Formats: sequence, structure tokens, C-alpha cells
Amino acid sequence: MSAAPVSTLPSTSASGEPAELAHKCLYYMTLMREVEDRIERKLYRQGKIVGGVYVGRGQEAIPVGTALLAEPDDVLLPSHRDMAVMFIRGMPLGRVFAQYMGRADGPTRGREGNMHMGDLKLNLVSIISALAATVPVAAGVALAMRYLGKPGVAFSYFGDGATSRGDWHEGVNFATVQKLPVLFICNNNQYAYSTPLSAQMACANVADRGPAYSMPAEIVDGNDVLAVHAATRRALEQVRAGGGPYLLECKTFRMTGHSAHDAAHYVPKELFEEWERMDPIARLRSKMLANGWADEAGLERVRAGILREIDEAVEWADRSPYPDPATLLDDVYEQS
Amino acid sequence: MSAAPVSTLPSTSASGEPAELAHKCLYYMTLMREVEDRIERKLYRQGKIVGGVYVGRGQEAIPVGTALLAEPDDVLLPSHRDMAVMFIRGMPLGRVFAQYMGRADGPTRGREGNMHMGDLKLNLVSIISALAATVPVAAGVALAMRYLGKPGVAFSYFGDGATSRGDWHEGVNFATVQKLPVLFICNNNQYAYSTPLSAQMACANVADRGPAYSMPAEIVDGNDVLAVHAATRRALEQVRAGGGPYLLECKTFRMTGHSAHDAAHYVPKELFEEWERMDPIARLRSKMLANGWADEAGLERVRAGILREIDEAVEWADRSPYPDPATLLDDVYEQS
Amino acid sequence: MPTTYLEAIREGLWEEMERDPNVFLLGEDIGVYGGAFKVTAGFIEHFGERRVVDTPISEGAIVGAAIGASFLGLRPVAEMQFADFISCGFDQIVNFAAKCRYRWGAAVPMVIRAPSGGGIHGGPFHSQNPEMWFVRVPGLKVVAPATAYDAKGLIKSAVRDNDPVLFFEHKGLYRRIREELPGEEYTVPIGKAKVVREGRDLTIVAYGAMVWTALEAAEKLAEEGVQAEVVDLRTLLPLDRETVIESVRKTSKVLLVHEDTRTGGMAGELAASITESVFEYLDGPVVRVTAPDTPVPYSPPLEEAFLPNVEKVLEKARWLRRY
Amino acid sequence: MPTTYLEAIREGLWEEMERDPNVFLLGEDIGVYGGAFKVTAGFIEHFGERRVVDTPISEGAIVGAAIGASFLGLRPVAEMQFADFISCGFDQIVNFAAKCRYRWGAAVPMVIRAPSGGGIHGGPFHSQNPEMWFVRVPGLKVVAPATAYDAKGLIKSAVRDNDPVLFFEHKGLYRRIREELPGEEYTVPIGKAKVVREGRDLTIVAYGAMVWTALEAAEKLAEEGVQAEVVDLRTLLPLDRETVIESVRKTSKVLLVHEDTRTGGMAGELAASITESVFEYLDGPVVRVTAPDTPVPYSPPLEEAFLPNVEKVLEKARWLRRY
Ligand SMILES: Cc1ncc(C[n+]2csc(CCOP(=O)(O)OP(=O)(O)O)c2C)c(N)n1
Ligand SMILES: Cc1ncc(C[n+]2csc(CCOP(=O)(O)OP(=O)(O)O)c2C)c(N)n1
Ligand SMILES: [Mg+2]
Ligand SMILES: [Mg+2]
Repeated sequence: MSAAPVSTLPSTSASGEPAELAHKCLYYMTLMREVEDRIERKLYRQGKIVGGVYVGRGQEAIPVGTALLAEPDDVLLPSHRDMAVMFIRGMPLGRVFAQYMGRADGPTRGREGNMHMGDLKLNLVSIISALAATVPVAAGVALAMRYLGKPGVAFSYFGDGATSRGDWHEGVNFATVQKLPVLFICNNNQYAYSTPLSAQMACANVADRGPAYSMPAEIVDGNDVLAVHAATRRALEQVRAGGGPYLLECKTFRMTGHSAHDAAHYVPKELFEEWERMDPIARLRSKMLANGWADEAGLERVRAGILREIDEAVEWADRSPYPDPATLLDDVYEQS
Repeated sequence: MSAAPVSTLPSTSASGEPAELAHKCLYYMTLMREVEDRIERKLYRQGKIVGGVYVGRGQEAIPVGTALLAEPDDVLLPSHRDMAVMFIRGMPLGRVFAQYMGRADGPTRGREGNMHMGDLKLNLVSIISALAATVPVAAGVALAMRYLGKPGVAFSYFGDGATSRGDWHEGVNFATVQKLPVLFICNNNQYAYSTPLSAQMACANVADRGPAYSMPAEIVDGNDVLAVHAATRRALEQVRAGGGPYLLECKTFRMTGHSAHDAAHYVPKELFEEWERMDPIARLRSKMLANGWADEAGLERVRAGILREIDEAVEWADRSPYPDPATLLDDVYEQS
Repeated sequence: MPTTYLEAIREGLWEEMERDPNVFLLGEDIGVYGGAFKVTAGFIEHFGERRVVDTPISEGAIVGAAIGASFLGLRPVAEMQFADFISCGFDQIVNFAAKCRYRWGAAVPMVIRAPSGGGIHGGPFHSQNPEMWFVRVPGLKVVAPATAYDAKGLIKSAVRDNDPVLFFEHKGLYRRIREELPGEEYTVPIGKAKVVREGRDLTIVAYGAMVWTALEAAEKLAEEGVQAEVVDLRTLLPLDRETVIESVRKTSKVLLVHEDTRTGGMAGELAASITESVFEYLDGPVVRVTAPDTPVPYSPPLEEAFLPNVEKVLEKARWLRRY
Repeated sequence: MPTTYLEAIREGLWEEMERDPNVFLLGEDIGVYGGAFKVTAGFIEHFGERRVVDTPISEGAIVGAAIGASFLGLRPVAEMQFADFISCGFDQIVNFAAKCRYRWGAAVPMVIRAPSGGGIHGGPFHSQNPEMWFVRVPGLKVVAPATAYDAKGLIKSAVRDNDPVLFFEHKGLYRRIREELPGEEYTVPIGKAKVVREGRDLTIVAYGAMVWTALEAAEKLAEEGVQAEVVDLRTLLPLDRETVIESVRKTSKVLLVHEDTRTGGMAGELAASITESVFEYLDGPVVRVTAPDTPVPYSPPLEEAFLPNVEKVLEKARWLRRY
């Protein structure tokens, strides 16, 4: 099969750093939104995706604002609502769709579904289901960077609920004891499945956990991509300078159910309405228009381009074969 | 076999609350010191104890200062250096020696060694080896108390090193989310086996972890039994009033190796010397003499009484038979 | 109206909670949400927050808290959202819960419910069959019902049992199996296998979802003139070797089927038990039909190739028959 | 000068660290203290803090960090202070390390060393044999050497292996076993069992400390005119069924011995593999000698009754011989 379609950021006529950054952010946030919409609202309902689907609708500013600052040597360990991280690291759109559709050309060749994918060539580590399991793994990645004298930082992503897990504590503790270059990024979307924050932790903020590890912790508006980006930049400066781990808590809201089959009746309607008004894409868009960084027509062209990319990628993925059952036993171990 | 010798606190002529309390504290601290000395320095070297031995020398103020405030309904989950908790709860001396010597009359009937013992009739829960495993169990005990409308508090004991474990975090988090009546008691003896605090946690104090759970946390001089007692009283007031968990960090020092076979070469000699001067028993003794709460002769009589009790208990334990191999298969499950 | 396997568990839990005020539930999203599979839907409304406790995402604390609560005489029923996450609370189960009675005589009457098994395109982390991690741990009991009748009767027995019981409910059966259940109360004893189809030519031993596969295969075999006896283990620990051996004594040929992967699976234990006890009765090798030794793959053609099915059972059964 | 089992592991690690700068150690008290059993004594002095990392008491983080480091091309060797604590890092091993290659093609070249086994009066939590928790997990390799020669050769192979290897070293052998080892470098391949004593009357399969028990029993049997063949599994996963089966083909009788408890133990897997493959060669039941299904008790008379020993092997061997 020919190479999978790669998402290509259109060059913009916008001049000046902030405008350029805004265009990039908007592009990737929109890409994530549209890809996940396609998956959840089309492909899933068409039965093309047979397993569970979890999306990051409303949370796009977090993977985008953070991952855009990743250097090639950095290693990223996204969680299940951080799809944009994949694209920013260069994972082709087509392969992502192939993953969701259980095809041979997905990065897991049909062995895995949804966001359970990674590619070490792209410095992307796949999550496993057990929440926070990647947190100590991120510490190990960072330990190896220092060991090898590499300049990188490990980006460790997790949700608010994941911080209740023992692995989270052990991983953060080890990273701080060793003063490792890890940026801990929490998407605090205020729910863990149906469980609200108050039933998950007694402290008000995830950032309140920083001092338990002598770790700087900062709260940022997770629906303001430029704020996330700025906070990430500051945090990374400290981490890259050898300051040890840093915790960035991005306040946001999960604008869907936990997964495609959850109608989220347990979330008060007003909360959805309130957060709808803070949609990170709409907010950035308005700001760009207000600041004269873009015009409506230009933004529409970008969106249209994204939709075309997606159409192509879905088509490509749909042409990808299902994995051959004869491969079932391969790669449990290194083949000799 | 006849009943095991129970330790009996001699009545004192001392008058007034503080003096009486001091006598009690001194009695139990001395009892623990002498019992552990007998185990570690005599019985172990005589080969009468075939497994590992871990003692709490220098840390006696912590189990004593806390457990003396336990009410009958409270449930205590001591760690491996909290021997006095056993005695204060009424575990007969003889049975403790029998435990260490692997005899049938120990509370585990020879199935277990050292501090791995408990007795639900005494509201004493046995630790398992995995550090901090009793922390979530303490939360469950407290949950059950509230469920049943019982007034009790769960006393959860652990060392500094145990706080690195995932179970510790999960247990404390659950207890604080549920606002359960748990008193968390940390003996911070500054080492976990050979590992100094700085290689165990990045924060300076275990108490610094309280805010991560919105939990009040207090540091107390763990070698001052009256200070531990006073702090425990204050903490328990809050816990019993429904304030939720409370963390008491008792600063102390492990005046031995990790276990009987560890010479602790990794501990700077000066540290031992420094802390020797702060020995909790010597300190209380001096205070009692200085305050006129006791005289040398009286205190010597008490110590002599303790040594007699111990002699009798060891003799009793030594007459206890080894468990019958025919019992090997019993009690894996409830016998029907 | 017939009751599904899922509803049977629900009913069993409900009845036990009505019967004994010391029974309570804890787990993730089991209260307001009613559980990921809705097994406990409606419970919090009826029994209240006191008896239906939503927990943080802390499998270690869930199990640990259940142990602690059991010390005070409560009978906690903990839910793992998926059986796959049971490995996050592993130490509490295998070292704390399992060994208390033996070590210091403390009973730990608790149940851990764990939705296990594949066939729902759940991929490597929502499809596992973790039962053998626990079958090798003395002090635990392990239950894996196949029918709605047994699911209800066994969950009730599990709640009443004075030892820690792991209750593996097969996700694939939740809504697939429907049966008329007795109106009156009943329980099913832990530790007793059951001959669910009689036959004299060949024994097929299975548990969980594979009981249905075995029964379907037995139907087909009957059409071919082969009478297969099907034994449903129902409880995996303590293992009812007697019932299996009794059947092998009769048929002299035995096929062991499980959805779990092969190496270290239940079939091994059964094979050893059979050849130890009734070697001289055997007229052919003890044959296994199991999943192969890989993680559970996600994509339908892979998962289909992975899971044992009627065809695979038939193939081995025919081979064994001819042996 | 003969080398102990413990020193053999030490030497193997030392040589691998000298050979490959990407090999490093992590674990509790392994640096300054040199490890609870002193396996790594002197390592931090020679290799420095960078390559000998003392960790907090966090088995989950130890395994997780090893996995992460392996992604960048390092070869971590993690130590569990006692094998019993491996259950605290369980999920990372069985769900993360084991499944990466299969799921997304990421190699996890790491080793977990775990001192296991009883006979040292360690009681329920310092004596366990946890190997079967891992033998049932595809993607892991599990090694359990009995001799100093194999301990050294296998730890070296484990370090070089590109898959996660669990290395169970038997505490009871640490200082009991002494052998002259070759001066020149060697490795022992993972996945190969070994016939450590030839015989034609009966096969005894064992691993770890029980190999010595089996050999001693074989000596005694020889005095009685019975030539027992002893197979040392050495690796438990991937399991070298061939070597076992080859031996059974020759002897037609087989005794399976392990220190681990019976139900769900390795003997079950072997029994199934044997009867599947060479049923027609068997002249008697497959017999197991194992610990009974209880926790490991502390008190000497109980532990003695618990552990398999030469007498128990002899008794079963004689019975099988007469069968
Ligand atoms: C150890 C573990 N327990 C339970 C689950 C089931 N589960 C999947 S996502 C989820 C909620 C996660 O909440 P959070 O960490 O806040 O992430 P969010 O989904 O809100 O982004 C749960 C309970 C799991 N994946 N892992
Ligand atoms: C999970 C686990 N890992 C390792 C050990 C081995 N171990 C026993 S005690 C100990 C040190 C404990 O330190 P701390 O909690 O500070 O208690 P202390 O002994 O200093 O009182 C260690 C590492 C254990 N018991 N449990
Ligand atoms: Mg969340
Ligand atoms: Mg300590």
C-alpha cells in the first residue's frame, strides 16, 4: 500500500510570531476536532470502528499547546484524549484512521484500537489502558535521556482521575527524587468517567499535589491554547535547565461522555453550556479575527483543507486490508 | 498450656495526671525496649529465632505515645517497629515471644514470624511485608466504623519509606476523599533500610504530603513521648469530631541496623551519637526525676519487674511446642 | 420473562443486600452511573451512598479497603471496572486477602467482581482472562459462571462465603444469555462443577463462555453420532476434580477447553489432575483447545482467529474420537 | 576457586556492565548497601551512581522506569528485593512490558531479578515462588537457574535478550551451591532445558532448588537400581517442551517436581504438554511432587513439612517405578 497521507500544515501569510503560532494551533486543534468527529460521529456509527472510542473534544488546546513545543529528542507519552500529539509528531492521518478501523496499516497493525498506539521512531510511546501506567515509564525515559547525555524532555500526559493511581504517585516521586527532565501535563477535565473531581481527590487542584514532591506546579486555563503554550514554554525552560519535573495542570472540560456510548447524563447540562462558551477553537478563532491575524475566508479555506485531508485519509485507511489471521502469532517475541 | 503471661502495669504512687501518664509511658517504652533487646541480642543470637528480626530501638515513644490514647473500639494497624502497640492492646508477652520463636502459642501459631501478627479480638491488624499495604486497609476499617455507626478511629502506622508506595497514596487519597476517621502515624526514622530520606522523597518532610490530600499534617518530636501523646490527643480530637484523616509525622531515628543482620555501616556514626543523646526513654526518665514524679529506686523496681515479666514470658514461650506439621493444611479456608 | 446473565448477577447482589445490611458495594463509577456495564444501575437510588461507594481510580485501595471493612464484619463486594485492571490491585489480593486466615486467623469475607473475557473487540486490555493468576493462590476462591442461573446462585454464595472470592463474570455473556430463573430464592454452592450434558463417548470440560461453545460442539457431535459429556467447572478454586474425574472414568477421553491462553492455563492443571488420578482409564491423550499464547488482539479477524470456537473444538473432538 | 551461585550472578552482571555501557541497574538498596543479599556489592563503587540507581520503595516505578529506559536503548536490570514484592509492580510487568512488542512493535529489553524460594525461614512473604504468575503471560521470558554455571550464563543472556526477562534466583542456593566456572566468557541460551543426569527408567523434571533435590533422589534411586534421568528446565518460558518430551519418550515415566505450590504450578503445564504429545509412550501416570496449597509457613517444622524434599521425591519415584 502506498504511503499514508500525512497532515500538512498550510503555510500562512500571517506575519509575526504570535500570528504564526496561532495559525499552527488552530490548524492542529481543528484537525484533532475534525478527525475525532469523523471517528465518533461517523465511522463509529457506521460500524467501521468496532471497539471503544474516547475523544478529547473541548480539550484540544492541551495536546496542541504543549506538543508544539516538543523538540525532536523529546519523547511524548500522550493519554487517551491527546490525539493532536500524534499529528504534531508526524503520525500520518491515514494510519490513525487505520488504527481505529482495525486495519493492517495502523501503527499497531490491527492488534490495538483507539489511542493505544505509538511509534518509537517518532518518539511517541503508546499508553496502556491502566491509567497512569505511563507516568513511571516517562520517568524511565527521562532517566535514559540523562544517562545517554541526550537533551530531551519526557512529556507525561494524564487526566485528573489518573492521579489517584499508585503508579502516578510512584512515578512522580521517583522522577522528583531523581530530578529528571519530565513535564507532567494534567488535563483536568473535572470528571473521570462519571466520577466528579470531589469524589476523586480531597484537594481542590491537581497542582496542590506538587509540593508533596517539591515539584513546581502551575495551573493554566486549558481552553486557552496560547496560555497553555506560554505556560509550557516557561515550564520547559526550567525542566531543560535541569530544574527537575514540573507539573502543569490544564483546567478544561470533557465536552462528551466518557466514551462514544456514554451520554453523560450525570453531567449537569449547565456545565456543558458554560464550557461550550469557552470552546478553545472558537476562542482562538475569535482572537485571531479580532487581532487581524486572519480573516474568515482564510480560516474557512484551512478548515476545508483539513476536511479534504481527512476524506483522503479515511479513504486510504478504508483501502487498508484487515490484518491477516496468519500473523496472529507473530511478534510476541523478537523473531529470530 | 496455661494462659500466657500478660504484662501488668504496676500501679504507681505518683499523683496527678502528668505523672501518671509519664509512668505509663515509661513502663511501655521500657517494656518494648527490653523485649526487643531480649529478642535481638539474646534469643536471636542463641538461634532461638530463625527468621529476620526488626526492632524499634529508639522509636518507642511513637507506638507508646499514640496507642495509649486508643479507645477499645479503635483499630490499630502497627508497622514493624511498633511492638509496644501489641502490649498496650493487651497482647500477652508470652505470645509475642512464642511468635518470634515460631511456636504454636504465638498469635499466628507458627505460621508467621516477627511483627507479622494481629488479633481481631484486640482490634489489632497484622501487617503484611509489602510496605504500606495496611494503609488502604486502615481506610477500609474506618469506612466500616462509619458504616456501622461505631465511634472508632483507625490508627495507621508506617515508616517514611513506605510513603513511596502506590498503596500509600491510594489509601490516603481514598481516606481523605471519604473523610474517614483515620489517624496516619509516620515514624520518620530517616532511613528506609539503607536508603536515606533524600533518596526516598524530594520533599523535606512526610508532613509536606498532607496538603496533597487536603489533610492536616503535623510534625512532632518522635523521641519525646509526652509530645507525641499530646499531639496525638489533639489529632484524635479532630478525627473523632469527623474532621477526616490527620497525619502525624514523628521525627525519630532508627538506633539499629535495618534488621538484626545489618550493621548499618551506611549510617554516619555521628548520627547515632547525636540521636543517642535524644533517647526517648532516658529523656522521659530524666524529666520524671527532675519533676519529682519518681525516684531512682522506684524506677529501678519497675525495670526489674519488667525484666522478671520478660523472663517468665520467655520461659513460657519456650515451653510452647512447635506447631504440629499435621496442622500444615489447616485454615487455608474456613473449615466446614 | 427470561433473565440475562447480567440481570442475574444484579438480582443476586440486590437480594443479598436486602437480606444482609452488612453487604455493601464499592468500585469505580458503580453508584450514580451504575457501573460500566450497568450491573449496579439503580442500586445507589435504592440502597443509598452508604452502601454503594464510588471510589477513586485506585484498584489497590478498593481491594485494601474491602479487606479492612471485612475485618469489622462487613461483606464488601468490590467491582473491578474490567478484569484487566485487577493487576493494579494484585498485591492486596494475593498477599493480603488470600493469606490472612492462614497467617493469623482473620477471615476476609469479601467478593471481587471482575468482568472478564473477549469477543467484544476490547483489545489487549479489555478482554483478558486473568483467572489463573488467582487459581494458583491458596486462600482465594475463584468462580466463573456460565449460565444466568449459576451467575445468580454463585454471586449469592460468594457474598455469604467467609473467604475472599474472585467472581469472574464473562462480559460476552452479559446480554447474550437469557434464562427463566426460579421465582424462589436459591444459591449455587462454590466448589462444585456440574455435568451440563450427559454423554459417554468423550468429556469436554469448560467454564465461562466456553461452556456454550462446548455445548454447541456437543450438539454437532451428536449429529455425528458422538455423545459428548460436557462438564461446566463453575468454580475454578477450590477445583472440583472429582466431577471431572468421574466423567473421564466414564468416557475415557477428555477435551479441555478454555478461552484463556494455553500455557499455564486451567487445562494444564486439569490434565495433571486427570492423569494423576485416572491414568488407567484414559483411552487417548488429554487434549486442549485454548487461545494461543498471545495478547488478545483488537481487530475482528485477529480476535476471531485468537478465540476458541465451535469449529476448533469439533476438530479436536473428532480427532480424539478417532484416536 | 569455586564460585557460589550468588557470585555467579554477580559476575555475570559485572561482565555485562563492562561489555555494554547501556546496561544499568536499579532497585532498592542496591547501591551503597550492595543489595539485601549483596549481589551488587561493589558495583556502585566501580560503575558509579549513574549505572547503579538506588530507588525509593516503589516496585511499580522500578519496573515502569526500566520499561521507559529500555525504549531509549538502555538495558535495565531491575532488582526486586524479594520476589514476593513483585506483586507490587505487577501491572507494569504483565500489561506494559509483556505486551509492547506485540501491540506496537516496541522492544522492551529489560531484566527483572527476583530472589525467590523458601527454606530460609522467611515465612509467607519472603519465601514465595511467583514464577507461574508470569509463565502464563505471553511476551515475557522466565528463567530459573539451578546451578552457578547456568545462573551466570543465563543472566548474561537475559541482559542481551531483546524481550523482558524475569530472572528468578533461588535464595536458598545463593551460598549453598559452589562450582568451578570456566575462565573464558560463556552464555547459556534462554529457552533450553538440559538433561543433567542420564537415565532410562524414569524422568524427573525440576527447576531451581528442586534440581538438587531431584539429583540427590536420583543418586539414591541408583543405589536401588533405578536409573532416573533428571531434566533441569532452566527456562520456564518459553518452555522447552522438546527436551522433556524427548526424555519421556525414552523413560516412559515422569515425575514433575517443583517447590511452588501444586494447583496451577508448572507441573500442570508439563503434564498437559506430555500427555498431549507422547501419551502413547507413557507407562504410568504423570506424577507431581510439589509444595501443598498453602502459604509458606514460618516455623521450621511447618516449613519442612511444606517443602518438597528428597524423601518425598523418592516415595513417589518408587511408587511410579513399581506402577
Ligand atoms: C487502572 C484503571 N482503572 C480503571 C480504568 C477504566 N477507565 C478508563 S478511563 C477512566 C476515567 C479516566 O479519568 P481521567 O484520568 O480523569 O481521564 P479522562 O478520561 O477524564 O481524560 C476509567 C475509570 C482504567 N483505564 N485503568
Ligand atoms: C513493597 C516492599 N518492598 C520492599 C520491602 C523490603 N523492605 C522491608 S522494610 C524496608 C524499609 C522500610 O523503610 P521505612 O518504611 O522507612 O520503615 P523503617 O524500616 O525505616 O521503619 C524495605 C525496603 C518491603 N517490605 N515491601
Ligand atoms: Mg478526567
Ligand atoms: Mg524509615
